[in-house]
Amino acid sequence: MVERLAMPKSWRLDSKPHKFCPGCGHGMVLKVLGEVIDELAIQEKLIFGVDIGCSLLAWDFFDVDTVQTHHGRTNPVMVGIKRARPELLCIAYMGDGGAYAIGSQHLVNVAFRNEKIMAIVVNNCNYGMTGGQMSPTTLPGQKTETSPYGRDAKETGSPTLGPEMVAAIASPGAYVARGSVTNLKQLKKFMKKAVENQLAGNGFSFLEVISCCPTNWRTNAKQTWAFMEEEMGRYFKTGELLTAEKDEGHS
Amino acid sequence: MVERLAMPKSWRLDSKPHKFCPGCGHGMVLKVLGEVIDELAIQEKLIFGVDIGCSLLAWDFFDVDTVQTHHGRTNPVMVGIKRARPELLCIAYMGDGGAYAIGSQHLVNVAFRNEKIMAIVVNNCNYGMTGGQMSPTTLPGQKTETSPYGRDAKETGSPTLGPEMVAAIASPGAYVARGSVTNLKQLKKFMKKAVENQLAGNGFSFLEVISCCPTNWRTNAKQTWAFMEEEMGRYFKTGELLTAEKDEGHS
Amino acid sequence: MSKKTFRKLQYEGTKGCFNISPDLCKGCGLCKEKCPTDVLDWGKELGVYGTPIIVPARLEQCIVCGICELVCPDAAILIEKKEKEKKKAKES
Amino acid sequence: MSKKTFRKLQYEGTKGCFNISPDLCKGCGLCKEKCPTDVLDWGKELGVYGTPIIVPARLEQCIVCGICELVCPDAAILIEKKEKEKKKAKES
Amino acid sequence: MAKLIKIAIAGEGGQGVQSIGDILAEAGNEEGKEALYIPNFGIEQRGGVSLAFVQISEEQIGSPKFESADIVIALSERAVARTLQYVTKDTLYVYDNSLIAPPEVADEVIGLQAYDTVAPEAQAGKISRQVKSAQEELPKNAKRLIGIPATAIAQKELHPRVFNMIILGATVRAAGIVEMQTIEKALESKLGKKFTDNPKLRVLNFSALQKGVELMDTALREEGKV
Amino acid sequence: MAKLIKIAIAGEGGQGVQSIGDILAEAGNEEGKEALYIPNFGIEQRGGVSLAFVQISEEQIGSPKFESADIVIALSERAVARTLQYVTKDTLYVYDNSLIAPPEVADEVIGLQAYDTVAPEAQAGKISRQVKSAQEELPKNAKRLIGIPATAIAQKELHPRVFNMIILGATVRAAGIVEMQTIEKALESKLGKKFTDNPKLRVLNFSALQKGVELMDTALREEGKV
Amino acid sequence: MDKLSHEEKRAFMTGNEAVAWAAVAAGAEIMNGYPITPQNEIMHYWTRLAPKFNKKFLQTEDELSAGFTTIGGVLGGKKAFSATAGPGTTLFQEPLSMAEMMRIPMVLVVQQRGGPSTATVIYSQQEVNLVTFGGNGEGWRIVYSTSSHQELYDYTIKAFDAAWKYRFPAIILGDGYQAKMRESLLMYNPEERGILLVQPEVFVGKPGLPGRDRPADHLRNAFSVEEELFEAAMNIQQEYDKMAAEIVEADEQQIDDAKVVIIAHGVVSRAAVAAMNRLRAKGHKVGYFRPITLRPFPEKQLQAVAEKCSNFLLVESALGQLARLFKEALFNVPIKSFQTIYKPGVGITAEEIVEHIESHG
Amino acid sequence: MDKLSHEEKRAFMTGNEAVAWAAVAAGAEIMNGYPITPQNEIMHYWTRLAPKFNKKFLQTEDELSAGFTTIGGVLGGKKAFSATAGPGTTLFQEPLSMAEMMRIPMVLVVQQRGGPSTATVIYSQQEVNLVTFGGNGEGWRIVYSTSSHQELYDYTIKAFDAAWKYRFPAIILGDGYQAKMRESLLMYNPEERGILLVQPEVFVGKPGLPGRDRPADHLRNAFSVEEELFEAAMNIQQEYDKMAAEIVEADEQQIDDAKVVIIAHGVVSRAAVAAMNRLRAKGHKVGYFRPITLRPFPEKQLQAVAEKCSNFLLVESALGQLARLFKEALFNVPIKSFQTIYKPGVGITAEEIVEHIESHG
Ligand SMILES: Cc1ncc(C[n+]2csc(CCOP(=O)(O)OP(=O)(O)O)c2C)c(N)n1
Ligand SMILES: Cc1ncc(C[n+]2csc(CCOP(=O)(O)OP(=O)(O)O)c2C)c(N)n1
Ligand code: SF4
Ligand code: SF4
Ligand code: SF4
Ligand code: SF4
Ligand code: SF4
Ligand code: SF4
Ligand SMILES: [Mg+2]
Ligand SMILES: [Mg+2]
Repeated sequence: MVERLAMPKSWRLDSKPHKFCPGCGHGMVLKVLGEVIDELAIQEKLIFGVDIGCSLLAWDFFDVDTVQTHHGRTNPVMVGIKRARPELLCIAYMGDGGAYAIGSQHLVNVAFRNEKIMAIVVNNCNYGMTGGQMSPTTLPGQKTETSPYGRDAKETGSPTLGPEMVAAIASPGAYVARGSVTNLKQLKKFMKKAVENQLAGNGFSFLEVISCCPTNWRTNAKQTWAFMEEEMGRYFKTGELLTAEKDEGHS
Repeated sequence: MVERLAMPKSWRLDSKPHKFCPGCGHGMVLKVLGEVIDELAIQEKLIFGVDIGCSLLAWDFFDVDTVQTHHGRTNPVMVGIKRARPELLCIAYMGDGGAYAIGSQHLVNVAFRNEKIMAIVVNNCNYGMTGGQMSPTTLPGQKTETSPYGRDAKETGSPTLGPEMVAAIASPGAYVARGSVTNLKQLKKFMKKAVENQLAGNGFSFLEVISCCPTNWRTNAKQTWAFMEEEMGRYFKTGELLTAEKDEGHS
Repeated sequence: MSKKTFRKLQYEGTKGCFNISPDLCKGCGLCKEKCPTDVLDWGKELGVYGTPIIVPARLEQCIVCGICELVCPDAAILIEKKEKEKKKAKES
Repeated sequence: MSKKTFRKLQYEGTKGCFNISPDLCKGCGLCKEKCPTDVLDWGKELGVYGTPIIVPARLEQCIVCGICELVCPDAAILIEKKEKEKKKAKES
Repeated sequence: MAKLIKIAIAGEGGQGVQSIGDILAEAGNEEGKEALYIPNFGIEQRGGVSLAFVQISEEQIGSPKFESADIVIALSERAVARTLQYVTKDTLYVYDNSLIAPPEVADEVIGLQAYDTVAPEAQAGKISRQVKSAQEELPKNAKRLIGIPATAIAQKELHPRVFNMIILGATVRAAGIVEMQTIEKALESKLGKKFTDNPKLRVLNFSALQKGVELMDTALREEGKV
Repeated sequence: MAKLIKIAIAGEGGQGVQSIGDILAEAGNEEGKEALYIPNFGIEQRGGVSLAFVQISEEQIGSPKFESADIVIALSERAVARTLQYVTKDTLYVYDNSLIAPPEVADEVIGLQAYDTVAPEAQAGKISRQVKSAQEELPKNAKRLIGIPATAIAQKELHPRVFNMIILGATVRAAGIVEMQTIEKALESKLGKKFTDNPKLRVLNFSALQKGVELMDTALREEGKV
Repeated sequence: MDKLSHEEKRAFMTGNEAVAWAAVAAGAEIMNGYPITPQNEIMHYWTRLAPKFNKKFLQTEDELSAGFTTIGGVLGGKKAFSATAGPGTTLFQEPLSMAEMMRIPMVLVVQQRGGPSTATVIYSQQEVNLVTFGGNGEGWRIVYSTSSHQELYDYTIKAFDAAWKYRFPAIILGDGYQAKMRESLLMYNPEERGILLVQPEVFVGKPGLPGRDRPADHLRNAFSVEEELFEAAMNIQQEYDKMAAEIVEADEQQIDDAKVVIIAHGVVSRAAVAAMNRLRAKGHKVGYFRPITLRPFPEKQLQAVAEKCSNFLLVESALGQLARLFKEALFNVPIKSFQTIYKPGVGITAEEIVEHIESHG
Repeated sequence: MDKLSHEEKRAFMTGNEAVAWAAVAAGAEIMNGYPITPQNEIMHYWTRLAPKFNKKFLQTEDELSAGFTTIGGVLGGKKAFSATAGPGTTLFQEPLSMAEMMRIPMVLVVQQRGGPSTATVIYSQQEVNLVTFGGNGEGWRIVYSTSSHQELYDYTIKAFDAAWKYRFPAIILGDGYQAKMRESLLMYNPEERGILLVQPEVFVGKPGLPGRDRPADHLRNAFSVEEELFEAAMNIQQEYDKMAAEIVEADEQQIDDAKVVIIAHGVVSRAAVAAMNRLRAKGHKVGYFRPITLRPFPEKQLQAVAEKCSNFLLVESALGQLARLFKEALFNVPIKSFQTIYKPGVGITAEEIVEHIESHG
């Protein structure tokens, strides 16, 4: 018997195995986040906000104070906490639907206002929680429950490029990047820099993560990796889009 | 006695003099729009949607079918009409608050989906209708009823750059421009191109107009012009940000 | 359908006519500021909001450029160029 | 506070130890696909969802690269490099 | 004096109607009475009639708006039409019998009067009915009709901008519920800074107030009712 | 036969519980009876117990869920614990007395059974209580307890993937409310395409059904109750 | 193909699927919606049916947009609808309030889930307050509460008709159980049954040059002064009341000799009927009453019941939401007894009701 | 300086200004809001007071954000509030429903305007349905309906206290008239009056390492299965009912010998009292009753009135919204007569009430 195996220290054991599906990208993202929490020793001052979407399954994921909010409303709740208690670190964790559809007014205005919080968007190209409907990031031609014949870009538009949008409207001090669970080392680097950006009080930190939803994609492991690397990779380029200009002089 | 004087033919006489304040930029924008309606002969197939904001004062402005909607919701109402009746032309007319604050989820998603409607945002740097509160486009240092000591960019962010944002996320076929009532000839050119873009069915047409609100700015005529030309001009650059790539082969 | 009409005051200058409707002018002054040759000033007559209307106080300076008409948010001004002027304008 | 523990199966190879917890492995197969030397395969034992767990079927090929551990969404795998290996890795 | 006096004041946007109402009520409050002032507001086109409702009472005041006024002050033709509904056989009806005052557009405020365009949602209620002529429309059922040449007097003797101070003075005299001294105090607290900067302003405003009192006095006397 | 028969089926995510319920109800409907099938669903962690409620009746059916079942089918240890609440003294309680079937993860579906992970909000209700051992927990109040070695037989004699067809067969036999023919018809309409592509599949599924009937027959006979 | 087949046919399907078919049968042309459990499959089926029947679908960015694009569709003269639940129903109050004021016949299907807040995605009857009187207004909506797939089908058709005939927004109120369960229903083409579907009309974009051939349509929901609103409101209320008499619906059984009347609505009324039957079989004189329209509420019908028997047992999967409508309807009507079973967010079975009546009389 | 001066002082101001000062007096630390007439001046005054009293303000992108950032402020352990009206109150139902479920003591000021939809920016009592029972839940809120600036001040202070003591969202319900009119009130520092303000508590971000020094706080509003929600809901309802007895408030005058009792709430009750006094002066025996808490509703108090006199005249600037609460409270209580004056969106004067009673008896 063993306690943690490869689990970050900030993971809460009682809620493990976690509630995500087998092979769900959320697990990978949260492992990276857990490691960053451990390495930056921020467990005590972190407030983790989870959206409604599969992210809600993380409501008791960490030994970290966590608030599960409403669909699309995690950004404003975190803004409210951060402004009330600037000494805390606030991370809003949500899906592509919560961030780019129902919560997009909050996302763009958080970016406009350069709120000193961090937002993580787990982009799995669909509405996972509700059973796989089209989302703003669904790829052209991708079949979902509400695009049963494949997404028709003419009728329903092209996939949302979140980081590109945020980068276009963000203020100096903001950090904007896109990582992927297909490159976890890079993802961790971005995640760390994003957290550090908040620690330094520079501005809004935004990180999209290319992730997977094998359940709704109906993919096996091989197809899952392939879809992320090839299909999603074609549309969603990983990398840092904005980094804080001023010196990040934090502890 | 005279009927129209300098009024475009599409202006409805019964509601003139219109309901905007003396010196209000809305009047200039609507004069330009009226001329474009006349010149492109679209009065019969145009549906004009006005937001809640001072734009609502235009609910009976034209001899054009007009729907006054809710604050921020003019884009979706116009999308609904356009999708129901693609042969109609739909213009959503709103303020900076309606477009960039409460209706921003609609704006960005209309852009993502490349809806074949046109949106006009009259940017007067404040919430005119409700008596001059701060808006997303209020300039740094600008005093409003809710930034009585001047907008503090650190606390409340920098002015929203609407066309820049839309251009960053729009799809091919979209038209994006910023005009100003300080350059009415250019504004008319942009307005016409935007309408033509919808006529051609190319994609979303977006036009922001730098405008004035002397009532809430508490400016006299000289100051009004100066604020637009100098203060606003510094932040908001006029010009075309996106034009439809494909040939605009309309009638 | 609409039968509404508005009063019109006409001032004839050398290059054209300056028309203003007191039923429309709200006295904002935007035109006055933009006139390149400082033609405009406040008149005695009151406009629709009970404020003085704009009049071409120095009509002789008017170059019928049409800027005042262009900027008036209430479409209260109409500049009519004289035929000659129009031709000239076209020729140049 | 939490006292929960998980079963661990340990497989000792030449370069290091491969540890897997049947209480955590959900049988997704992501690790299996990513192993660069095709070490992994399905085992007999059942994991937490009643599906076969991953085992290092060809452990001898394992280069303790840690990729399988890295990608496992459930933190079910732990790769322990042997001391020597670690040093070597550092030196290189 | 009645325990409760209800005053409705109406005029054009630029005539300073709200200031009159506000200062009246404030003075009532200053004297320890119950006072309530409420403007009419709505989504409005500029140039609508501006209405102010004031109640001053010895006791708690009921609803902020009322159906019948003890005193109605109408400062423009449209205001006359707009205020007819508040007139009963007990109403003292005061109107400006000189020309309607053109509000001046200028940048520096002399009195409390100014060209006060307000944002649409803060605007006083409009009247949509077409108004013919004030004279025709003057209420026939009022207890007393009193014409005050405030505009004329302001222009001739003082300054157009203190037109509303004349009206205020007249109203105070007619209502008899607050002391002129308290009104002056209220004015002082509103415009104190301006008065210190430009002591002439104080004189101008206070003279206008006084003029209003006198005009009302005369009017009442002429009608042989005081 | 009773006018209304209520069946609760419970098992692990991969055991095809919902398919059993669905086909049962569909067959009931096919025969012109009133039938109602409802899955338990909620925001769920995978691996929760999957529950299906089926009612078949000659008349209109009341509430979609019920408190006491005529037949309970429990296919895993956790399912046993989860279904205790539906057992009364009139309940026929059926459980798998072989090992719990490991659902197989593979890409090609043989029967209706599959490793069917569903999205969280479509997931059957979980059980949060800790379960000890099924044997300990088997209901003591049921009318009859019947163990069927479905898993073992499926693995030994047929194919692990048709485990749920055995269960379906057994249930049909126990409930006696629909004809086996109708079940076969329902299966045919669900899997017709697959059956045409691979006729062996049809044989496999239908054999499993038949096997289930026989197992139940034997079990009932062994208990000397038929 | 843009019409249903002409044959009536018995189908066995989920409630969500039934709604999608019913909308087709009702002549709905457009669905705009945002996913939420437990109504998702309505959208799933609609998107599959859409190309076959020449219908349109738009997945919007949120429920506000779903509501306002649906309004847009209606303004364009199309039968447009949406579907939602829970927090989505909350957000739908904004477009609904505009539809109430502007007399826009939008149709909305609500499959109730647990509340308040996100709560559960499963089931409840906790959205009664919201569908009847949500919004900053006076509840000018039509609300049909259904209890079976057959009714989901029938009342979806009725809702479109009532909406377009009377120009009020109409809501079909189901729940997660009805949404997800499978049972039988008879599907039909209403026109084949002689039901003349009300035809939609265009609000904007009529033929002719506005201002010359016809007045322009200027639609608004904002008023300058109080009196304008007062007039508009009194007018709409009057038309609502007039309509109420024509569309109000209730169901009742075995009232005449009843000693207890069970009150329930929606899916719970099935348990009520079953309980009544079981109790009758045992010799208990039990009756049942059920409002089908929750707005307008069948007041007179209920009052007539109370005259015959006023020992009531009210049963709902909420904390007194139906009870409030019930009490209002029976204002100043003397009642002998009033008992309740309130089970917010969970189902109610016939057994419970039987048990309650047997033990409480 | 972050406290009010210690002296009580008589002030003459608008209702909106009174609310801003009251919030300061109540110890409010944060206001997050979105502009809407007629509550704008609350924000205007607050932004002016904020730097002086070390308070915070955020103008959000919409009312949803105003509500959820306010919730965030509360979770952070601060007394946070917002203010809204009309369509804003509609949107506020989403955050309110979360606050109800998670027991988050957010405070909201609602200055009612005309409805439904955009309607007027002026005045009404048409948001009673929404503030009492809006949201996809069971109305777990506290609603104080005020009738004067003094009450706006007093009940703003009370609302913060009740919210934080009982952990339910609290609403101060005013209207556009109260918002915009100027009248006098006595401002005071509640602590100087011996009122011990309830201190806010931190929900998240307490000291100590979670998982080691203390359990982490895991707050949620979603449940997996029906039974979990049922338990939670019954629990909250129980605590709500317990609280109700402690905070319910009503005002009544001259009931004992009354032949008619006027029922009104909010600003309309002023007209009711004035009418009562005038009628009393003329020898009519008229009384008056007014619920101050609309949620929970003073049922017992009203029933006690009905026992003495049950000829009622109910008066409201809405189409029966108060009446619904009234009827529910008097369920199964026999009433002699019930008359109404409903004036949606317009003010009601004492004269009208007097007239009505004199002509209808
Ligand atoms: C107001 C509201 N509308 C809709 C829903 C239903 N809903 C829950 S999760 C979800 C989508 C989740 O998708 P995403 O945000 O991409 O997260 P994922 O599950 O894919 O990780 C939706 C639509 C809701 N809970 N609330
Ligand atoms: C849901 C909702 N929230 C708030 C308001 C109040 N409101 C009306 S107009 C307006 C702001 C208008 O500003 P903008 O959109 O910039 O238009 P402008 O008046 O400046 O032209 C606001 C906040 C409303 N009507 N509805
Ligand atoms: S549904 Fe998709 S996103 Fe949600 S837990 Fe399962 S795999 Fe992950
Ligand atoms: S308030 Fe400003 S924007 Fe509105 S009408 Fe007046 S000047 Fe124009
Ligand atoms: S036409 Fe040109 S020059 Fe003449 S008055 Fe107008 S602006 Fe001045
Ligand atoms: S711009 Fe027009 S309205 Fe303004 S002063 Fe000139 S003529 Fe009058
Ligand atoms: S450590 Fe590397 S080589 Fe070894 S099993 Fe894991 S992935 Fe394969
Ligand atoms: S990635 Fe983890 S959970 Fe998936 S099969 Fe491998 S060890 Fe098991
Ligand atoms: Mg997603
Ligand atoms: Mg603006």
